[in-house]
Amino acid sequence: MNEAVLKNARNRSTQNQSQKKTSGIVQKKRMNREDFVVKSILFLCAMVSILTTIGIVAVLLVETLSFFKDVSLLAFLTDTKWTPLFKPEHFGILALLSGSVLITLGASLVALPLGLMTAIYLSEYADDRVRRVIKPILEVLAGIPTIVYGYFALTFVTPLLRVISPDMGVFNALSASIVVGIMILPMVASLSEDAMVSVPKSLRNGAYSLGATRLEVARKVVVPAAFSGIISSFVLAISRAIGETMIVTIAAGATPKLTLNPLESVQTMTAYIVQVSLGDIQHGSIEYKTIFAVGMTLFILTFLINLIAQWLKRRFKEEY
Amino acid sequence: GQGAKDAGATKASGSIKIDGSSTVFPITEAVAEEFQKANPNVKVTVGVSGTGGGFKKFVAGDLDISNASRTIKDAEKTQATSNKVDYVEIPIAYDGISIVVNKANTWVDKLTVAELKKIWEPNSKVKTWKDIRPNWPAEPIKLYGPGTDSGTFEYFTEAIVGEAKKSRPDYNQSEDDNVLVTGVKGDKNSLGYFGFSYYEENAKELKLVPIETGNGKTVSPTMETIKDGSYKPLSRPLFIYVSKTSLQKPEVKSFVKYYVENAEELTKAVHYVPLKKEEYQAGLSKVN
Amino acid sequence: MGQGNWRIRKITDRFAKIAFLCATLFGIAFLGVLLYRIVADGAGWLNWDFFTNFSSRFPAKAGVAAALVGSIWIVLLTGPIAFFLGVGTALYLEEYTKKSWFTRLIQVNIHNLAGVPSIVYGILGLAVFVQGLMLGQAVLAGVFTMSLLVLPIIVVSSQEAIRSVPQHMRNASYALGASKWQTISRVVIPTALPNILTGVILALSRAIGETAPLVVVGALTFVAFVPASPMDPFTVLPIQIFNWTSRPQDDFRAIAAAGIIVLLVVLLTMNLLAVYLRNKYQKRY
Amino acid sequence: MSIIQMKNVDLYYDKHHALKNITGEINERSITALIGPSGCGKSTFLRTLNRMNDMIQGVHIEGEILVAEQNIYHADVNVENLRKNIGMVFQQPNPFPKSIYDNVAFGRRIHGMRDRKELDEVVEQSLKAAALWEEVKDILKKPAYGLSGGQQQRLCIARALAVNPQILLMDEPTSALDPISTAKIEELIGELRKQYTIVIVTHNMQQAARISDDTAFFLQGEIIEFDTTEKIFHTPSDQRTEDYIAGRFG
Amino acid sequence: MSIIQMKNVDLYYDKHHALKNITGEINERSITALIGPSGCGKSTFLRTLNRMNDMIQGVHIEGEILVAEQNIYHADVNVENLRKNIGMVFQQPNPFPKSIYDNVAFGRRIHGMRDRKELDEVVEQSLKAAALWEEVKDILKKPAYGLSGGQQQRLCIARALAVNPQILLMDEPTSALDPISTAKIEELIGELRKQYTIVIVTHNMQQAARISDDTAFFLQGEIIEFDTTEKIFHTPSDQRTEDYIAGRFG
Ligand SMILES: Nc1ncnc2c1ncn2[C@@H]1O[C@H](COP(=O)(O)OP(=O)(O)OP(=O)(O)O)[C@@H](O)[C@H]1O
Ligand SMILES: Nc1ncnc2c1ncn2[C@@H]1O[C@H](COP(=O)(O)OP(=O)(O)OP(=O)(O)O)[C@@H](O)[C@H]1O
Ligand SMILES: [Mg+2]
Ligand SMILES: [Mg+2]
Ligand SMILES: O=P([O-])([O-])[O-]
Repeated sequence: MNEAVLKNARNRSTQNQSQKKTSGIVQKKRMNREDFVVKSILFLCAMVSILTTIGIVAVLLVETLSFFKDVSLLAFLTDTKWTPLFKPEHFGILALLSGSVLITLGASLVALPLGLMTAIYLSEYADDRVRRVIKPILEVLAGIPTIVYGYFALTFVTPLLRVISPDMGVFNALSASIVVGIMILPMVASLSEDAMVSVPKSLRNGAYSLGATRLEVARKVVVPAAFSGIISSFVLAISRAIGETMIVTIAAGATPKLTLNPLESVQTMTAYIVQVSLGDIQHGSIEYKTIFAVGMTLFILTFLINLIAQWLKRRFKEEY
Repeated sequence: GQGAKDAGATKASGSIKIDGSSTVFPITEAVAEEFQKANPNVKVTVGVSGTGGGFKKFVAGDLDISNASRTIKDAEKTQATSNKVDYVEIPIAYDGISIVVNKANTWVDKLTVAELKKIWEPNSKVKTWKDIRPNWPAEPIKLYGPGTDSGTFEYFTEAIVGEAKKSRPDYNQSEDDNVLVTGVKGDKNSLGYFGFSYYEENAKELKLVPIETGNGKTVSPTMETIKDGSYKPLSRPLFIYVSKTSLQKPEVKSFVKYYVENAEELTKAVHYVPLKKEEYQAGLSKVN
Repeated sequence: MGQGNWRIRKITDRFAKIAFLCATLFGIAFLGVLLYRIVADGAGWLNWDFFTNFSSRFPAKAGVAAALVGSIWIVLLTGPIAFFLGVGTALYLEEYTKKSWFTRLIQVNIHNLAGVPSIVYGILGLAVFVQGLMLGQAVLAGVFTMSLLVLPIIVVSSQEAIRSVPQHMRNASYALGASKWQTISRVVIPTALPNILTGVILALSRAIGETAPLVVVGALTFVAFVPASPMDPFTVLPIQIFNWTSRPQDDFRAIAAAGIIVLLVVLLTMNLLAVYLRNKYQKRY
Repeated sequence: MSIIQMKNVDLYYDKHHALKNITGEINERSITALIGPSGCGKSTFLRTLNRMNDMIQGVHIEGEILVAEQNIYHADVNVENLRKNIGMVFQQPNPFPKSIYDNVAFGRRIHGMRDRKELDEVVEQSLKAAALWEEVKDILKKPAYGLSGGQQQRLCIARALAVNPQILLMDEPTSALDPISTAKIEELIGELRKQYTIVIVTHNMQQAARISDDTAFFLQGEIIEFDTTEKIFHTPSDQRTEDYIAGRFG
Repeated sequence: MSIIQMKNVDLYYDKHHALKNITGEINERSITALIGPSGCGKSTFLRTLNRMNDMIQGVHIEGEILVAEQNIYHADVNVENLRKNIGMVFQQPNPFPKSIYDNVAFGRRIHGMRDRKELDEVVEQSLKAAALWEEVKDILKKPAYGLSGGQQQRLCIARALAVNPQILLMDEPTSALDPISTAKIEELIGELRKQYTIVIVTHNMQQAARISDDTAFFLQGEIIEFDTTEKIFHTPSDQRTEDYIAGRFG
């Protein structure tokens, strides 16, 4: 072994000496073009999302402002009816807002706990082989066209629910929100699971060796350490729920209504936007402009949700 | 027959862009399918971005043909003019609006236009069946109807309530007629309206409500009553709008001709109601 | 710490395990029922003609040729573009910037984009790609629109993935004289890849199922030819499926189910690669 | 009197046979040192004693390990209770991403202690026992990750001590510590010996010789020799043991 | 002849003053040991020499460090090249989640070596130099995470050696190693001294005494004494140095 090392060392010394003439230890920085190019490219990537936002905000803002030339902001915020396509016209965003809140809340109540529990099961309890199979299976749920979910809600879930509560409507927010919840479930489950798996094993070992049960390890070590990732998954999932249209349109109907009763038919802001943009309405008319006002409201809503999420992350983040 | 009459200009090539109404789509699709078969070198494409979305592209000059479940609006006309898009409007079929109730509904035999108006007008007092006719049960009435931006809604309100888009808002709306069918089927106290073809397909599970028109006659929607105009006032015409510039292209011209010539047969095939022969003739003359 | 405490903790643990398992099985059971219904409705309609035929007014003659190829085009092009943009953005945010108001702004922005309804992307895509860049109603316009739509999912999941790469791994690389980009490309990305891929799977799953934005951008419903290049007009499976389900005839709903089966097969095939790579690179450390 | 008995223990990582027919006894209130070259299975063996190997996929164990006469691999053993009573300190410091205080209080909290005063008391005692109190008493609420490597390791020792284990498993607990801290920990271990049973993996022959009562010498998954430290270090019966010890510097 | 010169180096972690007015010289082709109690700043100091502290947010450095007469904190220093020439082995093994082979080949690959044969050669030489070749030569394609702690640390040493550094910084490189591996590494360090400059943090006084030419004693961020190892260990000028050395066992 010594000889090998020596030989190796000797090789190196000759190499070093020849190297020394050309390059010292401390070299002038070469024009570090690579890092500059990379950084620029990545910056451009990031700019795409900025530009997209600017584009979206610009589109929304211009049309929204022109919308508010015709409709008073006060009426928009306080009227309880939303009938822009009716005579008499009402522009009370609350009726759509309550639909969005109802569906999103319901879907979150289904998806966040179930998704987190699934993630915990997969990352903390399940055998690796089981995990590798179940995770992609669950992810199929994210790829099923929403129209399928919609009909499933209408023709399977609703009748099931009506067995329990016979006088609920054929169109109701409950059925829609359950199914939206299922649709976003894999987003929560998969992304949270990833965050949990990334928590170093040594942390788990530390807790197990103190006599913690699996549940305690999951709750007190893994979940807090993976908090940032979990919140991100929640936000993505909630965003998707807010943005969902087809399921809601099919299973909850398209009836804007100021109600928080999940057994009634509602319409969400996004469903309304799709309805109008793919309908009979003449583009450029006041009725058409409503979709931008609604879109703007939605944008502000998701913005608020994101601010809360950011705050939560900063407040509870644990770095390892 | 499956409608594949001789398509004439088999040598035609090029592309034909069509977009617009979802209601008209099945007819245009049927025509396009047959025309395409006979003219493999012509690429016919049909989109479904709604009558409004279709017109938006049409008046900008992006389309050859726009499917429409209503006539073009003034503002759209203005845009067309400013973009130098000249067009012809060709009616191609009728869509009947059928009023239906649940199969288990034993009391409704017919409804008058006035009763329908009473049910559907804004601020309607009708909450139970009894509010319509005193001898009907005091069960709450559940209303189903199409979404507020559909042509059906606009036409129905105009015909029944008297002014387009005037309607009570508190009914179960859905964009999708199949969903309405499911709704009416699932609710004993339901009453709904939607496209005639959706009733036809589900006739066994729904109960059709005949309408008593002004002069005391009662009519149900059928191919015949819609076609001859006796199912008043609930049948509406469907159109295609063809750009005149596009009509100069031989493939578009032969397509439109083919469309009008075969509309009667193909309309029936997709469960819409064809126009009268002379109406098609009138359409054809606009093309030539 | 008497026996009582132990028993409660044990029972809680047991119960939790069962609850977690049930939660997992719930999703799977749901999927099972859903798939069963789809397959029961649609399997009978699957035959070779279904793959080679175009849209038709006769259920028996209707097929998915154009829609299938359109969907494949969309997914194959959206995948790489969204991956590149998404991972690039995530890297920029996580590795190349200090926390500042500007990065926080970008951050909130991206999260926000996730909540923008897809149809709004369609409206944007119509204005920017179809009309602005004059792409017309082509596959490429759809691809760009979809890429923007799924971007937030990839960015957010990639950011989390990159963040969970332990610092000591980066240190090891820097200490060997690796440049920043070398460290990122050879240590950070491979280590984060499994989690990035989860984002990609979810993003593409979304891309393959979307209808509304594509319709606005100009995807068609009746196309009787196969799009041969990204500049051709196109349709996609969900649009075809949507159209079929909205027909009055029952048979169309059955072939819609057959269409859904095809779509799911495309989705699974596409996920399979990502899942394979994910499993290959996934290591617990 | 022996508190732990190993009877023909074999352990496999999938196919890799990492522990081979381990048999022997560990005495109560004594310090047992495990020595041997890197990769010989010391850590693996240590983990069998509190069933931490359960966590590793593909591990398969044969044979019996009795702790206080009970086979800890029996189906109805309360593993959490076992681990509470058999504390462990790892080769690499692994504090939780929490504050220093929460790290030390962690074990007690999960075992049901809620009272703030009691917890304060436990935290202080444990940190003192781990020779860390003076350095951190003013920054108890700061994250543990701000500490140096050695401080982190002492924090982990404090965390293990906080739950009052009866047996303490230590996997090279002082390898990251400076002499002064090492001295303190060794002193502490000496104190603990009076009530506790300690099993310690060490690469430091002097340390083994200095603090342990018994020593087991591992080689390639086998126990070559297991006897009093006196015997192992002065009159080993196996040539390989002698060779290993002779090559000592540590 | 000195190759590294520190001139009034101060380092802050945000407000925490971790290195205070460090001044001194490190001789070429010699071994310099850094000793001192846990948390005194040894690792921090070591990291200033190859600018690894650049990676930590909130670090602020004052003063100058000259390597081969050049201030390495000058704005136009090529940091990557600096780090290539100043290798580093960390306190805790930190292999990449790659195969053993890819771990060792990593550095060479990023510096442009593509030829498979050459790489094979480098990998083998480096693993041999780090006394790991025999154990892993048949499992080069296996992930590095399957190795034991000690094996992982030797792998990290092999990885550092593979890029032919001129200066080698080692942060307690043998703290996770058994005596046999430690002996091999020390032997290797002895060999390397002939051509290379080595700076090594160690908690092991014997090790410092045995292998180093010079020794710096750190206490609370300051260098208390920096002199030949001979002098430090036998006739220290500062009382604190004497106290620390006297309390030795390690
Ligand atoms: N999780 C694991 N999976 C597979 N093999 C493992 C695992 N952990 C350890 N091994 C193998 O088992 C053997 C014993 O490892 P162990 O960690 O017990 O050694 P050790 O004696 O503690 O070494 P060191 O002194 O270096 O810590 C080694 O060959 C190692 O590669
Ligand atoms: N990243 C950091 N952020 C803030 N403070 C730090 C950081 N790293 C180290 N410190 C602090 O700086 C001081 C010196 O730490 P350093 O790691 O250099 O000690 P050390 O001498 O190497 O100790 P040990 O022998 O335990 O490894 C300690 O008080 C430590 O808490
Ligand atoms: Mg070990
Ligand atoms: Mg240190
Ligand atoms: O799609 P429509 O415009 O016919 O409702």
